[in-house]
Amino acid sequence: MTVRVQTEDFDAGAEISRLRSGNARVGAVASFIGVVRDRNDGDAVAGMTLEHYPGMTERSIEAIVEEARSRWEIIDALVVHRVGPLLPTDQIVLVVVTSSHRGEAFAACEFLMDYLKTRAPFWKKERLPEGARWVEARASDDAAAARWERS
Amino acid sequence: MTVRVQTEDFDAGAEISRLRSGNARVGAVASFIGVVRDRNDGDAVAGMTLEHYPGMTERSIEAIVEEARSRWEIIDALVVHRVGPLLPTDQIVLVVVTSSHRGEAFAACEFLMDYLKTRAPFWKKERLPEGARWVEARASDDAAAARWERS
Amino acid sequence: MKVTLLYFARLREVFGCSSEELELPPEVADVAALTEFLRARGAVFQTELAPGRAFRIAVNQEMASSHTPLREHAEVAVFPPVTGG
Amino acid sequence: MKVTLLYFARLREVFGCSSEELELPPEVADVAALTEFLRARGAVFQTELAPGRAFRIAVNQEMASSHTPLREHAEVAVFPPVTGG
Repeated sequence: MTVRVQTEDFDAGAEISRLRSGNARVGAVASFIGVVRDRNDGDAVAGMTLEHYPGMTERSIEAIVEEARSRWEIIDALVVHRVGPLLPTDQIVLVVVTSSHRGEAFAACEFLMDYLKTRAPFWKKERLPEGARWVEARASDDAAAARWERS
Repeated sequence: MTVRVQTEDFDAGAEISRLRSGNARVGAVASFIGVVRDRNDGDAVAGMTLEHYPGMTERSIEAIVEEARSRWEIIDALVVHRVGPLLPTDQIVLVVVTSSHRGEAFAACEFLMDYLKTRAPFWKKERLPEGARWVEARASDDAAAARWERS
Repeated sequence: MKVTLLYFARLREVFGCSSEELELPPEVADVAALTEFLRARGAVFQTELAPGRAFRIAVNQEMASSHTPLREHAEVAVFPPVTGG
Repeated sequence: MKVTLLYFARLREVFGCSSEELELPPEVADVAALTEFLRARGAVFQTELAPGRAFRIAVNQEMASSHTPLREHAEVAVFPPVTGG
Protein backbone atom coordinates (compact mmCIF):
# COMPACT_ATOMS: atom_id res chain seq x y z
CA MET A 1 0.00 0.00 0.00
CA THR A 2 1.65 3.23 -1.13
CA VAL A 3 0.48 6.84 -0.71
CA ARG A 4 2.42 9.74 -2.22
CA VAL A 5 1.69 13.47 -2.37
CA GLN A 6 4.04 15.22 -4.77
CA THR A 7 4.43 18.19 -7.10
CA GLU A 8 6.00 16.09 -9.90
CA ASP A 9 3.96 14.37 -12.60
CA PHE A 10 3.63 10.57 -12.54
CA ASP A 11 3.89 7.85 -15.20
CA ALA A 12 0.58 6.01 -14.83
CA GLY A 13 1.63 3.06 -17.01
CA ALA A 14 4.83 2.50 -15.05
CA GLU A 15 3.00 2.80 -11.72
CA ILE A 16 0.34 0.28 -12.80
CA SER A 17 2.99 -2.19 -14.03
CA ARG A 18 4.99 -1.85 -10.84
CA LEU A 19 1.97 -2.38 -8.55
CA ARG A 20 1.04 -5.74 -10.08
CA SER A 21 4.50 -6.98 -11.06
CA GLY A 22 5.56 -10.35 -9.77
CA ASN A 23 2.23 -11.27 -8.19
CA ALA A 24 0.46 -13.99 -10.16
CA ARG A 25 -2.58 -13.84 -7.84
CA VAL A 26 -3.53 -10.50 -9.44
CA GLY A 27 -6.35 -10.98 -11.94
CA ALA A 28 -7.78 -7.47 -11.95
CA VAL A 29 -6.21 -4.01 -12.01
CA ALA A 30 -8.60 -1.07 -11.73
CA SER A 31 -7.15 2.41 -12.15
CA PHE A 32 -8.35 5.95 -12.20
CA ILE A 33 -6.60 9.10 -13.37
CA GLY A 34 -8.04 12.51 -12.56
CA VAL A 35 -7.12 15.21 -15.07
CA VAL A 36 -7.37 19.03 -15.07
CA ARG A 37 -10.19 20.14 -17.39
CA ASP A 38 -10.24 23.45 -19.23
CA ARG A 39 -13.80 24.16 -18.07
CA ASN A 40 -15.61 23.88 -14.73
CA ASP A 41 -19.21 24.89 -14.02
CA GLY A 42 -19.32 26.64 -17.39
CA ASP A 43 -16.21 28.77 -16.87
CA ALA A 44 -12.98 28.55 -18.85
CA VAL A 45 -10.18 27.40 -16.54
CA ALA A 46 -6.63 28.48 -17.37
CA GLY A 47 -5.11 26.38 -14.60
CA MET A 48 -5.31 25.57 -10.92
CA THR A 49 -3.25 25.28 -7.79
CA LEU A 50 -3.75 22.44 -5.32
CA GLU A 51 -2.91 23.03 -1.68
CA HIS A 52 -2.68 20.31 0.97
CA TYR A 53 -1.97 19.87 4.68
CA PRO A 54 1.41 18.14 4.78
CA GLY A 55 1.27 15.27 7.23
CA MET A 56 -2.48 15.13 7.74
CA THR A 57 -3.17 14.64 4.02
CA GLU A 58 -0.89 11.61 3.77
CA ARG A 59 -2.19 10.16 7.05
CA SER A 60 -5.82 10.57 6.07
CA ILE A 61 -5.25 8.87 2.70
CA GLU A 62 -3.42 6.02 4.40
CA ALA A 63 -6.40 5.59 6.73
CA ILE A 64 -8.75 5.51 3.73
CA VAL A 65 -6.61 2.89 2.01
CA GLU A 66 -6.66 0.79 5.18
CA GLU A 67 -10.43 1.06 5.29
CA ALA A 68 -10.65 -0.06 1.64
CA ARG A 69 -8.44 -3.02 2.53
CA SER A 70 -10.76 -3.99 5.37
CA ARG A 71 -13.84 -3.82 3.15
CA TRP A 72 -12.64 -5.57 -0.01
CA GLU A 73 -10.28 -8.41 -0.85
CA ILE A 74 -7.62 -6.26 -2.42
CA ILE A 75 -4.02 -7.28 -3.00
CA ASP A 76 -2.37 -3.87 -3.24
CA ALA A 77 -3.28 -0.21 -3.74
CA LEU A 78 -1.48 2.94 -4.82
CA VAL A 79 -2.54 6.57 -4.46
CA VAL A 80 -0.47 9.37 -6.00
CA HIS A 81 -1.85 12.91 -5.64
CA ARG A 82 -0.19 16.00 -7.05
CA VAL A 83 -0.15 19.45 -5.42
CA GLY A 84 1.03 22.85 -6.64
CA PRO A 85 0.28 24.61 -9.94
CA LEU A 86 -1.38 22.51 -12.67
CA LEU A 87 -2.58 23.21 -16.22
CA PRO A 88 -5.46 21.75 -18.27
CA THR A 89 -4.71 18.15 -19.39
CA ASP A 90 -2.23 17.74 -16.49
CA GLN A 91 -2.70 14.62 -14.38
CA ILE A 92 -3.89 15.33 -10.80
CA VAL A 93 -4.42 11.98 -9.12
CA LEU A 94 -3.81 8.29 -9.76
CA VAL A 95 -5.51 5.45 -7.87
CA VAL A 96 -4.64 1.85 -8.73
CA VAL A 97 -6.09 -1.22 -6.99
CA THR A 98 -5.12 -4.84 -7.64
CA SER A 99 -7.26 -7.81 -6.68
CA SER A 100 -7.96 -11.37 -7.75
CA HIS A 101 -11.40 -10.34 -9.03
CA ARG A 102 -12.65 -7.32 -10.92
CA GLY A 103 -15.65 -6.46 -8.72
CA GLU A 104 -13.44 -5.88 -5.67
CA ALA A 105 -10.87 -3.87 -7.66
CA PHE A 106 -13.51 -1.58 -9.17
CA ALA A 107 -15.35 -1.02 -5.88
CA ALA A 108 -12.20 -0.22 -3.90
CA CYS A 109 -10.87 2.10 -6.62
CA GLU A 110 -14.11 4.08 -6.82
CA PHE A 111 -14.41 4.17 -3.03
CA LEU A 112 -10.90 5.63 -2.73
CA MET A 113 -11.64 8.30 -5.36
CA ASP A 114 -14.92 9.30 -3.70
CA TYR A 115 -13.16 9.68 -0.36
CA LEU A 116 -10.23 11.59 -1.88
CA LYS A 117 -12.72 14.11 -3.26
CA THR A 118 -14.61 14.59 0.02
CA ARG A 119 -12.36 13.77 2.98
CA ALA A 120 -8.68 14.20 2.15
CA PRO A 121 -7.36 17.69 2.93
CA PHE A 122 -6.83 19.16 -0.54
CA TRP A 123 -8.05 22.55 -1.72
CA LYS A 124 -8.30 23.65 -5.30
CA LYS A 125 -7.90 27.22 -6.53
CA GLU A 126 -8.85 27.78 -10.16
CA ARG A 127 -7.44 30.48 -12.41
CA LEU A 128 -10.24 31.94 -14.55
CA PRO A 129 -10.06 34.78 -17.09
CA GLU A 130 -11.58 37.11 -14.46
CA GLY A 131 -9.21 36.04 -11.69
CA ALA A 132 -8.60 33.17 -9.29
CA ARG A 133 -11.26 31.49 -7.14
CA TRP A 134 -11.24 28.77 -4.52
CA VAL A 135 -13.45 25.87 -5.61
CA GLU A 136 -16.45 25.23 -3.33
CA ALA A 137 -17.27 21.71 -2.13
CA ARG A 138 -19.87 19.98 -4.30
CA ALA A 139 -23.05 18.37 -3.04
CA SER A 140 -22.65 15.67 -5.74
CA ASP A 141 -19.27 14.66 -4.30
CA ASP A 142 -20.74 14.35 -0.81
CA ALA A 143 -23.53 12.22 -2.25
CA ALA A 144 -20.98 9.98 -3.99
CA ALA A 145 -19.06 9.47 -0.74
CA ALA A 146 -22.26 8.91 1.27
CA ARG A 147 -22.96 5.77 -0.80
CA TRP A 148 -20.19 4.07 1.14
CA GLU A 149 -21.42 4.91 4.64
CA ARG A 150 -22.20 1.79 6.60
CA SER A 151 -25.69 2.08 8.00
CA MET B 1 -14.20 4.50 -29.92
CA THR B 2 -11.68 1.77 -30.71
CA VAL B 3 -12.03 -2.01 -30.44
CA ARG B 4 -9.11 -4.33 -31.15
CA VAL B 5 -8.75 -8.11 -30.83
CA GLN B 6 -5.12 -9.14 -31.17
CA THR B 7 -2.55 -11.78 -30.19
CA GLU B 8 0.13 -9.17 -29.34
CA ASP B 9 0.52 -7.65 -25.89
CA PHE B 10 -0.48 -4.02 -25.33
CA ASP B 11 1.14 -1.07 -23.53
CA ALA B 12 -1.60 0.06 -21.13
CA GLY B 13 0.13 3.32 -20.21
CA ALA B 14 0.57 4.34 -23.86
CA GLU B 15 -3.02 3.38 -24.71
CA ILE B 16 -4.38 5.42 -21.78
CA SER B 17 -2.27 8.47 -22.72
CA ARG B 18 -3.32 8.25 -26.35
CA LEU B 19 -7.03 7.98 -25.56
CA ARG B 20 -7.14 11.20 -23.56
CA SER B 21 -4.45 13.18 -25.39
CA GLY B 22 -5.41 16.56 -26.76
CA ASN B 23 -8.88 16.65 -25.21
CA ALA B 24 -9.07 19.14 -22.35
CA ARG B 25 -12.68 18.21 -21.61
CA VAL B 26 -11.45 14.89 -20.15
CA GLY B 27 -11.46 15.06 -16.35
CA ALA B 28 -11.69 11.34 -15.59
CA VAL B 29 -9.96 8.27 -17.02
CA ALA B 30 -11.12 4.91 -15.68
CA SER B 31 -9.20 1.83 -16.80
CA PHE B 32 -9.25 -1.85 -16.17
CA ILE B 33 -6.64 -4.49 -17.00
CA GLY B 34 -7.49 -8.18 -16.76
CA VAL B 35 -4.52 -10.41 -16.04
CA VAL B 36 -3.95 -14.19 -16.20
CA ARG B 37 -3.78 -15.62 -12.68
CA ASP B 38 -1.79 -18.69 -11.73
CA ARG B 39 -4.78 -20.20 -9.92
CA ASN B 40 -8.46 -20.59 -10.72
CA ASP B 41 -11.08 -22.35 -8.60
CA GLY B 42 -8.30 -23.78 -6.46
CA ASP B 43 -6.29 -25.29 -9.31
CA ALA B 44 -2.80 -24.27 -10.41
CA VAL B 45 -2.97 -22.80 -13.91
CA ALA B 46 0.12 -23.08 -16.11
CA GLY B 47 -1.40 -20.97 -18.88
CA MET B 48 -4.44 -20.56 -21.09
CA THR B 49 -5.52 -20.13 -24.66
CA LEU B 50 -8.24 -17.69 -25.66
CA GLU B 51 -10.32 -18.42 -28.72
CA HIS B 52 -12.68 -15.95 -30.41
CA TYR B 53 -15.08 -15.72 -33.33
CA PRO B 54 -13.34 -13.38 -35.79
CA GLY B 55 -15.83 -10.81 -37.01
CA MET B 56 -18.61 -11.46 -34.54
CA THR B 57 -16.37 -10.77 -31.54
CA GLU B 58 -15.33 -7.34 -32.81
CA ARG B 59 -18.89 -6.47 -33.86
CA SER B 60 -20.38 -7.50 -30.53
CA ILE B 61 -17.83 -5.43 -28.59
CA GLU B 62 -18.50 -2.44 -30.83
CA ALA B 63 -22.21 -2.82 -30.09
CA ILE B 64 -21.48 -2.95 -26.34
CA VAL B 65 -19.35 0.20 -26.56
CA GLU B 66 -22.16 1.96 -28.44
CA GLU B 67 -24.57 0.94 -25.72
CA ALA B 68 -22.22 2.32 -23.05
CA ARG B 69 -22.06 5.56 -25.02
CA SER B 70 -25.85 5.81 -25.07
CA ARG B 71 -26.12 5.24 -21.31
CA TRP B 72 -23.33 7.45 -19.97
CA GLU B 73 -21.74 10.76 -20.94
CA ILE B 74 -18.47 9.34 -22.08
CA ILE B 75 -15.95 11.09 -24.30
CA ASP B 76 -14.06 8.09 -25.68
CA ALA B 77 -13.55 4.40 -25.00
CA LEU B 78 -10.99 1.77 -25.91
CA VAL B 79 -11.22 -2.02 -25.69
CA VAL B 80 -8.20 -4.21 -26.47
CA HIS B 81 -8.65 -7.96 -26.00
CA ARG B 82 -5.96 -10.54 -26.58
CA VAL B 83 -6.46 -14.04 -28.00
CA GLY B 84 -4.14 -17.02 -28.39
CA PRO B 85 -1.82 -18.59 -25.82
CA LEU B 86 -1.23 -16.63 -22.59
CA LEU B 87 0.78 -17.24 -19.42
CA PRO B 88 0.19 -16.22 -15.79
CA THR B 89 0.79 -12.45 -15.27
CA ASP B 90 0.13 -11.81 -19.01
CA GLN B 91 -2.34 -9.04 -19.75
CA ILE B 92 -5.64 -10.28 -21.29
CA VAL B 93 -7.87 -7.26 -21.69
CA LEU B 94 -7.73 -3.48 -21.40
CA VAL B 95 -10.77 -1.21 -21.12
CA VAL B 96 -10.29 2.57 -20.88
CA VAL B 97 -13.10 5.12 -20.66
CA THR B 98 -12.70 8.90 -20.64
CA SER B 99 -15.36 11.30 -19.41
CA SER B 100 -15.69 14.74 -17.86
CA HIS B 101 -16.72 13.18 -14.55
CA ARG B 102 -15.53 10.15 -12.63
CA GLY B 103 -18.90 8.52 -11.92
CA GLU B 104 -19.66 8.11 -15.63
CA ALA B 105 -16.16 6.85 -16.43
CA PHE B 106 -16.26 4.21 -13.66
CA ALA B 107 -19.77 3.02 -14.50
CA ALA B 108 -19.10 2.67 -18.23
CA CYS B 109 -15.78 0.91 -17.64
CA GLU B 110 -17.28 -1.64 -15.25
CA PHE B 111 -20.30 -2.14 -17.55
CA LEU B 112 -17.99 -2.89 -20.50
CA MET B 113 -15.99 -5.40 -18.46
CA ASP B 114 -19.11 -7.19 -17.19
CA TYR B 115 -20.40 -7.51 -20.73
CA LEU B 116 -17.05 -8.65 -22.10
CA LYS B 117 -17.10 -11.49 -19.56
CA THR B 118 -20.64 -12.62 -20.36
CA ARG B 119 -21.58 -11.64 -23.91
CA ALA B 120 -18.56 -11.25 -26.15
CA PRO B 121 -17.61 -14.49 -27.96
CA PHE B 122 -14.40 -15.51 -26.21
CA TRP B 123 -13.64 -18.95 -24.82
CA LYS B 124 -10.91 -19.76 -22.38
CA LYS B 125 -9.04 -23.06 -22.19
CA GLU B 126 -6.81 -23.49 -19.16
CA ARG B 127 -3.70 -25.63 -18.97
CA LEU B 128 -3.60 -27.43 -15.60
CA PRO B 129 -1.04 -29.94 -14.33
CA GLU B 130 -3.50 -32.77 -15.14
CA GLY B 131 -4.30 -31.48 -18.63
CA ALA B 132 -6.26 -28.76 -20.43
CA ARG B 133 -9.89 -27.84 -19.68
CA TRP B 134 -12.36 -25.41 -21.17
CA VAL B 135 -13.51 -22.92 -18.54
CA GLU B 136 -17.24 -23.06 -17.74
CA ALA B 137 -19.32 -19.89 -17.62
CA ARG B 138 -19.70 -18.51 -14.09
CA ALA B 139 -22.98 -17.70 -12.43
CA SER B 140 -21.26 -14.74 -10.68
CA ASP B 141 -20.37 -13.19 -14.05
CA ASP B 142 -23.96 -13.51 -15.24
CA ALA B 143 -25.09 -11.86 -12.03
CA ALA B 144 -22.62 -9.00 -12.55
CA ALA B 145 -23.90 -8.40 -16.08
CA ALA B 146 -27.55 -8.68 -14.99
CA ARG B 147 -27.08 -5.59 -12.81
CA TRP B 148 -27.07 -3.55 -16.01
CA GLU B 149 -30.30 -4.94 -17.50
CA ARG B 150 -32.89 -2.24 -17.92
CA SER B 151 -36.11 -3.36 -16.33
CA MET C 1 -30.67 -24.03 -48.88
CA LYS C 2 -26.89 -23.82 -48.39
CA VAL C 3 -25.53 -22.65 -45.05
CA THR C 4 -22.08 -22.52 -43.45
CA LEU C 5 -21.75 -24.03 -39.97
CA LEU C 6 -18.99 -22.84 -37.64
CA TYR C 7 -18.08 -24.51 -34.35
CA PHE C 8 -16.01 -22.94 -31.60
CA ALA C 9 -14.08 -23.88 -28.48
CA ARG C 10 -15.11 -27.11 -26.73
CA LEU C 11 -17.75 -27.93 -29.36
CA ARG C 12 -15.19 -27.48 -32.16
CA GLU C 13 -12.99 -30.03 -30.41
CA VAL C 14 -15.78 -32.49 -29.59
CA PHE C 15 -17.23 -32.34 -33.12
CA GLY C 16 -13.72 -32.51 -34.57
CA CYS C 17 -14.69 -29.77 -37.02
CA SER C 18 -14.38 -25.98 -37.16
CA SER C 19 -16.44 -25.34 -40.29
CA GLU C 20 -18.67 -27.21 -42.74
CA GLU C 21 -20.97 -26.40 -45.66
CA LEU C 22 -24.45 -27.93 -45.35
CA GLU C 23 -27.25 -28.34 -47.88
CA LEU C 24 -30.42 -28.17 -45.75
CA PRO C 25 -33.77 -29.69 -46.75
CA PRO C 26 -36.55 -27.10 -47.20
CA GLU C 27 -38.26 -27.93 -43.89
CA VAL C 28 -35.14 -26.87 -41.94
CA ALA C 29 -35.98 -23.17 -42.00
CA ASP C 30 -35.11 -21.92 -38.52
CA VAL C 31 -32.65 -22.47 -35.68
CA ALA C 32 -34.89 -24.96 -33.84
CA ALA C 33 -35.18 -27.12 -36.95
CA LEU C 34 -31.44 -26.90 -37.63
CA THR C 35 -30.66 -28.01 -34.07
CA GLU C 36 -33.00 -30.98 -34.55
CA PHE C 37 -31.34 -31.75 -37.91
CA LEU C 38 -27.88 -31.76 -36.32
CA ARG C 39 -29.04 -33.91 -33.35
CA ALA C 40 -30.35 -36.47 -35.85
CA ARG C 41 -26.74 -37.15 -36.87
CA GLY C 42 -26.47 -38.94 -33.51
CA ALA C 43 -23.24 -39.48 -31.54
CA VAL C 44 -21.64 -36.29 -30.17
CA PHE C 45 -24.12 -34.07 -32.00
CA GLN C 46 -27.00 -35.77 -30.23
CA THR C 47 -25.26 -35.54 -26.84
CA GLU C 48 -23.94 -32.02 -27.02
CA LEU C 49 -27.02 -30.42 -28.57
CA ALA C 50 -29.53 -32.31 -26.39
CA PRO C 51 -32.28 -30.14 -24.85
CA GLY C 52 -31.03 -28.61 -21.60
CA ARG C 53 -27.37 -28.60 -22.65
CA ALA C 54 -25.71 -25.19 -22.58
CA PHE C 55 -24.90 -24.10 -26.12
CA ARG C 56 -25.47 -20.91 -28.08
CA ILE C 57 -26.25 -20.28 -31.74
CA ALA C 58 -25.49 -17.15 -33.75
CA VAL C 59 -26.87 -16.52 -37.25
CA ASN C 60 -24.87 -14.13 -39.41
CA GLN C 61 -22.89 -13.10 -36.33
CA GLU C 62 -25.91 -12.10 -34.26
CA MET C 63 -27.07 -14.15 -31.27
CA ALA C 64 -30.08 -16.22 -32.34
CA SER C 65 -33.08 -17.78 -30.63
CA SER C 66 -34.81 -21.02 -31.65
CA HIS C 67 -37.21 -18.97 -33.79
CA THR C 68 -34.53 -17.16 -35.79
CA PRO C 69 -35.13 -17.97 -39.49
CA LEU C 70 -32.34 -19.27 -41.74
CA ARG C 71 -31.69 -17.80 -45.19
CA GLU C 72 -29.61 -18.96 -48.14
CA HIS C 73 -25.86 -18.63 -47.41
CA ALA C 74 -26.42 -17.96 -43.72
CA GLU C 75 -23.37 -18.23 -41.45
CA VAL C 76 -24.50 -20.26 -38.44
CA ALA C 77 -22.16 -20.58 -35.45
CA VAL C 78 -22.62 -23.09 -32.63
CA PHE C 79 -20.61 -22.57 -29.46
CA PRO C 80 -20.56 -22.98 -25.67
CA PRO C 81 -21.53 -20.10 -23.33
CA VAL C 82 -18.79 -17.49 -23.56
CA THR C 83 -16.03 -17.21 -20.95
CA GLY C 84 -14.12 -14.10 -21.97
CA GLY C 85 -11.86 -11.51 -20.32
CA MET D 1 -1.86 26.38 27.29
CA LYS D 2 0.21 26.88 24.13
CA VAL D 3 -1.21 25.69 20.79
CA THR D 4 -0.18 26.10 17.16
CA LEU D 5 -2.87 27.32 14.77
CA LEU D 6 -2.63 26.48 11.05
CA TYR D 7 -4.83 27.99 8.36
CA PHE D 8 -5.27 26.60 4.86
CA ALA D 9 -6.58 27.60 1.44
CA ARG D 10 -9.17 30.40 1.34
CA LEU D 11 -9.04 30.92 5.13
CA ARG D 12 -5.23 31.23 5.03
CA GLU D 13 -5.65 33.99 2.44
CA VAL D 14 -8.51 35.79 4.20
CA PHE D 15 -6.76 35.67 7.59
CA GLY D 16 -3.48 36.65 5.92
CA CYS D 17 -1.73 34.02 8.01
CA SER D 18 -0.68 30.40 7.56
CA SER D 19 0.49 29.65 11.10
CA GLU D 20 0.54 31.27 14.53
CA GLU D 21 1.40 30.31 18.10
CA LEU D 22 -1.31 31.10 20.64
CA GLU D 23 -1.29 31.17 24.45
CA LEU D 24 -4.85 30.21 25.40
CA PRO D 25 -6.52 31.15 28.72
CA PRO D 26 -7.45 28.11 30.87
CA GLU D 27 -11.18 28.28 30.04
CA VAL D 28 -10.43 27.68 26.32
CA ALA D 29 -10.22 23.92 26.67
CA ASP D 30 -12.03 22.55 23.63
CA VAL D 31 -12.69 23.30 19.96
CA ALA D 32 -15.97 25.13 20.64
CA ALA D 33 -14.25 27.47 23.10
CA LEU D 34 -11.34 28.03 20.73
CA THR D 35 -13.72 28.95 17.91
CA GLU D 36 -15.43 31.45 20.22
CA PHE D 37 -12.02 32.81 21.26
CA LEU D 38 -11.01 33.36 17.62
CA ARG D 39 -14.38 34.96 16.72
CA ALA D 40 -13.87 37.44 19.55
CA ARG D 41 -10.93 38.89 17.58
CA GLY D 42 -13.63 40.39 15.34
CA ALA D 43 -13.16 41.38 11.67
CA VAL D 44 -12.55 38.42 9.30
CA PHE D 45 -12.31 35.95 12.18
CA GLN D 46 -15.80 36.89 13.31
CA THR D 47 -17.19 36.70 9.76
CA GLU D 48 -15.52 33.51 8.58
CA LEU D 49 -16.00 31.50 11.78
CA ALA D 50 -19.59 32.66 12.39
CA PRO D 51 -22.09 29.88 13.25
CA GLY D 52 -23.42 28.34 10.04
CA ARG D 53 -20.29 29.13 7.98
CA ALA D 54 -18.61 26.10 6.40
CA PHE D 55 -15.24 25.52 8.02
CA ARG D 56 -13.52 22.48 9.47
CA ILE D 57 -11.14 22.04 12.39
CA ALA D 58 -8.56 19.31 12.89
CA VAL D 59 -6.69 18.73 16.14
CA ASN D 60 -3.34 16.97 15.87
CA GLN D 61 -4.19 16.07 12.26
CA GLU D 62 -7.46 14.33 13.11
CA MET D 63 -10.83 15.84 12.16
CA ALA D 64 -12.34 17.36 15.30
CA SER D 65 -15.84 18.17 16.56
CA SER D 66 -16.80 21.09 18.78
CA HIS D 67 -16.32 18.83 21.82
CA THR D 68 -12.77 17.77 20.99
CA PRO D 69 -10.55 18.78 23.93
CA LEU D 70 -7.34 20.78 23.44
CA ARG D 71 -4.08 19.76 25.08
CA GLU D 72 -0.76 21.56 25.57
CA HIS D 73 1.13 21.91 22.25
CA ALA D 74 -1.86 20.82 20.17
CA GLU D 75 -1.67 21.47 16.42
CA VAL D 76 -5.03 22.97 15.48
CA ALA D 77 -5.83 23.46 11.80
CA VAL D 78 -8.73 25.56 10.51
CA PHE D 79 -9.72 25.15 6.86
CA PRO D 80 -12.62 25.20 4.36
CA PRO D 81 -14.40 22.00 3.30
CA VAL D 82 -11.98 19.99 1.17
CA THR D 83 -12.11 20.03 -2.65
CA GLY D 84 -9.52 17.46 -3.66
CA GLY D 85 -8.80 15.26 -6.65
